Amino acid sequence: MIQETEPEHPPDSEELLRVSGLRISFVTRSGVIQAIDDVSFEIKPGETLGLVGETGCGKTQTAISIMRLTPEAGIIEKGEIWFRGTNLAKDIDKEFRIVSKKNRKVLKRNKARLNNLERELADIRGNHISMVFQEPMTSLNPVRTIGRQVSEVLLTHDLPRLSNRILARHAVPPEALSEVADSLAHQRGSRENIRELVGKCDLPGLEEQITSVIYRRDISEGSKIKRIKDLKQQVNSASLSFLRGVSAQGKIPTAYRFPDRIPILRARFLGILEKEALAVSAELLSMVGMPNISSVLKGYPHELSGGMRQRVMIAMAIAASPELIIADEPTSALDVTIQAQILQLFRELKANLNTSILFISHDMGVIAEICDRVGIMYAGNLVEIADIEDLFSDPRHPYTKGLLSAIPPSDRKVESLGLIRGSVPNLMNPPAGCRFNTRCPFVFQKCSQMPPPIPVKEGHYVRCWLYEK
Amino acid sequence: MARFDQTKLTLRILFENVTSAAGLLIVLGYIMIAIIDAVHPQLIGVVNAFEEVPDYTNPVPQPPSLQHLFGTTYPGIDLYQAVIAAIRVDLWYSFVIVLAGALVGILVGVVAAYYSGFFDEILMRITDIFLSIPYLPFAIAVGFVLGRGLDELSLALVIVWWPLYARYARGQALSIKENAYVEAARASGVGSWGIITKHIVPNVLTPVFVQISLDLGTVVQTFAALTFIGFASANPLLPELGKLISDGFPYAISAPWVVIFPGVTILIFAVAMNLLGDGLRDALDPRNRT
Amino acid sequence: MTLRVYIIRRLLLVFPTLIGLTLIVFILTHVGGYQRFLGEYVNIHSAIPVAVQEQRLSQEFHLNDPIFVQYFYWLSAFLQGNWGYTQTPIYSGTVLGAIGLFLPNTIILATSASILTIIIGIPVGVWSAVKKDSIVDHSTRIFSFIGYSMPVYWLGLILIIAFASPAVCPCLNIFPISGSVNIALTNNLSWFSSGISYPTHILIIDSLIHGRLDIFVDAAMHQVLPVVTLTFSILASIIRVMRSSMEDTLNQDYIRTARAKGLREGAIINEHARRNALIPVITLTGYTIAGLLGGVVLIEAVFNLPGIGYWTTEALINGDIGGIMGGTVIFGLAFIFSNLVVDILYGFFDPRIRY
Amino acid sequence: MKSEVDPAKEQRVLLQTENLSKLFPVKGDKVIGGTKYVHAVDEADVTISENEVVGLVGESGCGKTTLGRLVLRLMEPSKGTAFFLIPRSSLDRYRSVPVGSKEARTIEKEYSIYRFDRRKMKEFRKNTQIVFQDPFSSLDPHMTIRAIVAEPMKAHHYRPKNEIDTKVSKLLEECGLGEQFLEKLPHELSGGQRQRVAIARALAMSPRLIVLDEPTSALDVSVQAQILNLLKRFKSELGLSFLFISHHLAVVRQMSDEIYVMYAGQIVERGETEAVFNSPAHPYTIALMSAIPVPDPTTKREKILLKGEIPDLVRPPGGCRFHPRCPSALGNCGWSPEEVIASLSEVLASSGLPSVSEALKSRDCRVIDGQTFEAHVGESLDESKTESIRRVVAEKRDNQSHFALRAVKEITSQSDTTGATIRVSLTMSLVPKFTGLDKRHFVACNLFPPGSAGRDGSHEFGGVEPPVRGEQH
Repeated sequence: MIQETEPEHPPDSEELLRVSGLRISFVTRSGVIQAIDDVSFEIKPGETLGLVGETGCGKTQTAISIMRLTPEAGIIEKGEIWFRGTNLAKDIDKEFRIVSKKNRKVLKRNKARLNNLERELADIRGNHISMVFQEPMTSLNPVRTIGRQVSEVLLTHDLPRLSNRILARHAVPPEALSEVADSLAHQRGSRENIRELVGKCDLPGLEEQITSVIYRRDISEGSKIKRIKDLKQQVNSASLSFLRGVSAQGKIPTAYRFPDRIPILRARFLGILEKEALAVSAELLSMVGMPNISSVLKGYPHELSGGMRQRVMIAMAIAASPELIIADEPTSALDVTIQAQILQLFRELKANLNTSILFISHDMGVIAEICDRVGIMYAGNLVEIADIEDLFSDPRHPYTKGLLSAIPPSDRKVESLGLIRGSVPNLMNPPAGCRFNTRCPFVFQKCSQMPPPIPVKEGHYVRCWLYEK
Repeated sequence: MARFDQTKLTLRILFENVTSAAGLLIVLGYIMIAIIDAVHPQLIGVVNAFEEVPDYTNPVPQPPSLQHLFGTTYPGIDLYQAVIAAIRVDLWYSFVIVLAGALVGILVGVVAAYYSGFFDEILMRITDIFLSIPYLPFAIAVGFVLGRGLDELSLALVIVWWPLYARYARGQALSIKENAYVEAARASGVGSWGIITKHIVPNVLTPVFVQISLDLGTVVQTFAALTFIGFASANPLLPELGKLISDGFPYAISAPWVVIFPGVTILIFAVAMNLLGDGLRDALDPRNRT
Repeated sequence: MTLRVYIIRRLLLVFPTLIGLTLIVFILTHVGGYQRFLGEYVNIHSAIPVAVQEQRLSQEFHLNDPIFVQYFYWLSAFLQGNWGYTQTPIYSGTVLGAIGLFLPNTIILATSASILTIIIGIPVGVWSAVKKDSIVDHSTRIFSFIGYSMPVYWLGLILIIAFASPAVCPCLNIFPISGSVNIALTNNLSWFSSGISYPTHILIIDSLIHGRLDIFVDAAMHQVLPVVTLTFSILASIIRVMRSSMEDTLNQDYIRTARAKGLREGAIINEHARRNALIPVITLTGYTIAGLLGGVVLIEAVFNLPGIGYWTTEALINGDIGGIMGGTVIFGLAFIFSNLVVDILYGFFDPRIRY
Repeated sequence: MKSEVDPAKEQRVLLQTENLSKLFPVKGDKVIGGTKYVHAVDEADVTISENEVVGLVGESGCGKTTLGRLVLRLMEPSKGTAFFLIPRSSLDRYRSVPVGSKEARTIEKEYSIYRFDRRKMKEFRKNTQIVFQDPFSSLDPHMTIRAIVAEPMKAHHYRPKNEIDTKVSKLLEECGLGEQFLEKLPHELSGGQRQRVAIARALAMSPRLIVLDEPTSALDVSVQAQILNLLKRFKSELGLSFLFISHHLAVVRQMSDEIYVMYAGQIVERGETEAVFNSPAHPYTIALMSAIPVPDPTTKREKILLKGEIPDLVRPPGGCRFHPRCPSALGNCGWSPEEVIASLSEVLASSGLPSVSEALKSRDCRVIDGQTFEAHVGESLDESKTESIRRVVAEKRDNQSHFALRAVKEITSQSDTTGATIRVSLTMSLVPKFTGLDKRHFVACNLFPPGSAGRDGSHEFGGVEPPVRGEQH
């Protein structure tokens, strides 16, 4: 965690994301809610950071502000969001300003400023940072097929990849394929040795496709081999040049923009890519453990259970293989056994894709199972952040302690649960200084000022005067 | 006192929005005029608020002048007085129509929603049938059978209108019925009647009220429209906006004012009513109350 | 539930409604009482004494039987196409004959107006929702408010004044303001008499059939003002609904998801929002159609076009029960079937309905 | 004979449900009729004694909420009944006589909450109450807190009237809400405060039984702790009984003396809380417990991941409803021929017998009865081929995704002119019945057939039948 007065500079390389001094307020009819104040943290590549806190502590707002999806009423007043050397909050004017209920104009200006950033964001969203939302029931478009919803991510961000796949299949000699298929039919092993095995028969650009077929969970061994044999695809010359163009330019060549509007021609150009995108979507869905995929692709969200919809959301999130996935309470709406399945899925993804994950949850148990580091949020402040074992073994902040003691243990029966007296303050006029001082058992007069993040251990910071050296 | 705060909040939101505030004021103005018409029309220069005063000496419409603010219409009726007097008639009938329709509708709708099942089915089919005829032709037919006076006409409109409210109230009641507090009331021994009166109706009233305010404009229009196509011929001298327009119809081209003024009067009221209705809807929408 | 089942269910729902419609009309025709009903059929000028006629009629219509039996006979007669008789200045004869003559014009008017409404209303609504609180949005809202509150027949009159009154400006006298064609052109035409053209009764088509371009143009010109008026009267409500539902849709979670996927704003609006936003519009079309049909009555009266509405109004003024009932039935049928179509469309639009 | 005991003195069961079942009709996908039924609750027997907290756990859609509604007669059951304050003797009598017999009906008339007349119903309503999960829809937005809490008293004509107000403020005080809340409207309160109001309302007529339907699921951990402690206090101070419905096992463990585990509308395990938690017997219970995320990163205990999802209760699986997901299903757990066909054809496809697998998939594979099906294969099947099929089945049957094969009893084939007919017969499936593992712990699972030894080996309780109907005979 970084000091409050952070000079503007891109973060050092081993950080993927750095949020510093974030401050967000919501302008409502009855007043200005200071939802988030001075929140700072960073995420390293491959790391999973958890944000825990109770309703209204601002964890979700923090998360979606990283993608600049903050709802209209919300205003980022201050702070920087560095992602791979770009500041996603560069539109925020630096001088410190508190919006008041009066100047509703701020909202409009806020929106206008964001629009200038739109293009940059569109490239980041879903591509480098993707998101899994809490409500699987409402987060999918009810009138679009699952197939289209998943594949549109690829069609927006990954055109070259799609066309390269087709080109590779076009180039490969069929006998080579059957050769591989046979050799695979007999021996089997980890991803690595399958890769090298495929690599030996040098099929450029096909390794990934073949391995993905091998790792399909939804089809039987026999048909897998068959599929590999059938990978060969002939593409007619017209489409070929189109595909080459796409791979070269990374987008639909301008020359083809018009023909894509004509249905018959479309089938030959963009149509191929759309088909391919569907194929990739199928692979993605099998990665997230979706059964009978072919029918799901044609189906609509309301035909799926909550767990399955969440799998679809995850498939969309990993489609463009982003560096960071933001998961906002992805399991809170699910049953325990389904939650276990989804958490398992997240672990697998961590292992296979080694993307960073920002995992939001109110459930300490879930956090403990999946995170490497965890930050505790209270009333818009990040009060403590530490490595997972560290935080659970020796929590420092009074709120963290209270929170942990309030969790009903599942392994034994206790007489009464630990309590935090009082209730969360109204963030329209939060208590001065440490926002926990209204409920804190150890409160003393110094608590009327906001404590800085105080290091108590390597990578363990607490915002509490009790630990001031 | 909490409730009082609620009303205050409602009004505040209503007045934050200029247009709806304007709507409210205009509507109040119309109501004012109607009342004055009823008690002391001379105040606003109306000789007789209950009957038009024809002047057969020169029946041809005269253009607006100082002594005839809006000019005159056939047969030599002072348009200003006629229009002002007509406001009373139209407002009165429209309010009666809407309120009567809403009353019947709420009653039937809520009861049907609460005792769902067979009764509900029947009601839905009936309203289906009523709603399956466009209200204007239907009103024509009913009104024609009942007779072509204004009272018969408004009765016809009530018959045409109540199913809309029944539908609406039913929908609202059904969603309210789903709330846990209704079940909690049952669990604590509150009888059906108690639940309907204490829990469902109060919660239905608000949205229906909004609906009413949105409908009033339409009702005024429809009412005037029907008189325009020849209802209200029972009493040829009754001041009524639609009738005024139809009286002026033959002179429209040579003397535009004879149709413009009555029409504008309707238009303004309808616009104001819609603005007000929209404002109310926003003001009572929980999403805007936080 | 599959789409097919949904459609069949919906079709089945039509029958009770039809029964209801006929029942209402039957009651209306008979509530006036025995005499009034007979009055519709008795021919005073005939040689046969009235009493005899009445007696025959009461046998023919089983007026001495209990009311539900009468309904049964009435219904069977109705289904056999015996809808009674109408006597108005513009037409006297069987109700069905009148409908055959007047319906086509009304259909032309109504359909062209609704097509116009759709192609204007939906884009405008979407646009003003997307550009919320912009000048565009505000002006659209003002327009829709006024349009929504304007008495349609009055608007017609205003247009007439604007395009005909010398007081305004003679330069505007481009569109004819009354009737369906300039009489001068149609004098002693074999296929045109008393405002009705043959064989299709739709002048615009007949004129082409008989190769009279001048009449075609003239008739088309006559259609302009009525169509504009009618369109205006329903356009407002469509825009209103479209705008608000588009606004709601844009606040849905799945739109946020689409943003999070990095879709361009255009794709979000056209591919994700619009279709969802259309669903409530479709459900509300029923009321719009009602307004449309109501508007037809008034507009035909104002522009005296020989259509169903005009005829019904005439019937009302001349106290002709047959005409009024015929009109009501036709409007009822039109309404029922247009709503049927709408609901089936709905089934196609919203996959959830099939479950 | 118990019947000699004077019923007034002898101890009574507060609430006892007997084979309580609820079917919800859902519109079928036919044009007319074709109504189907959701088996929401199926033959549930629940016993609640005075001053006891009974926990009811299960995942969403397992019917726990419906059961909660049923025992308060907020809906009528499709089958079975529930007794309120019934003397033991009458209960035993009722169980010993056949259903629908005259005597049974007289007992029902006296004690069954679904037969209560107006007066008795009012009394019952006085004695029972409910607290809902959603603190936002459970309070009428148009009523002040005072009115809300007073409502039950008004409904029961609480006398003396003038004391109602003082009682209201006392109740709120009890629930930790001060005077200043009396005139507030619900939306001015936080979720926790609302739930306190709901509890105060429930306590208003000092009932004997309160159904708590996920009372804390919508609340934050710290608030949940406050509410739970509050409820515990009331239980001990006022001697209340709770039916505590929750999906949150840890919470249930803290609250309840006895728990019932529900799956897909059926109770699969019941018993004294500690017993069940310390040694869960039913595979579902075990999986459910292993699935709870533990707030302790150091303990990385392996989880039992259930495959698939909760079944569609319109067509619930036969036999044990859990068998398709069960990690230790047996052959007799109720595998349907369809299930067996599906996984048989799959395993055969990937092990060199595609023709047979195709035949199984094809339409002319016909199910003869619940236990046999046969398919016609294009090519002839000699004994060795059939043997190899048997071998495949034998080796795949322990792969969890092909447990269905465990139901295969024998595979025969006879060749004919056009090819051969393969005939598979399945083991008789067995609907699990409740078995006693010890005095206060019962499980309905074929791993513990009736009469088998208790798990602790002590035959003392071996096969003890629980003291409830359904499982007798």
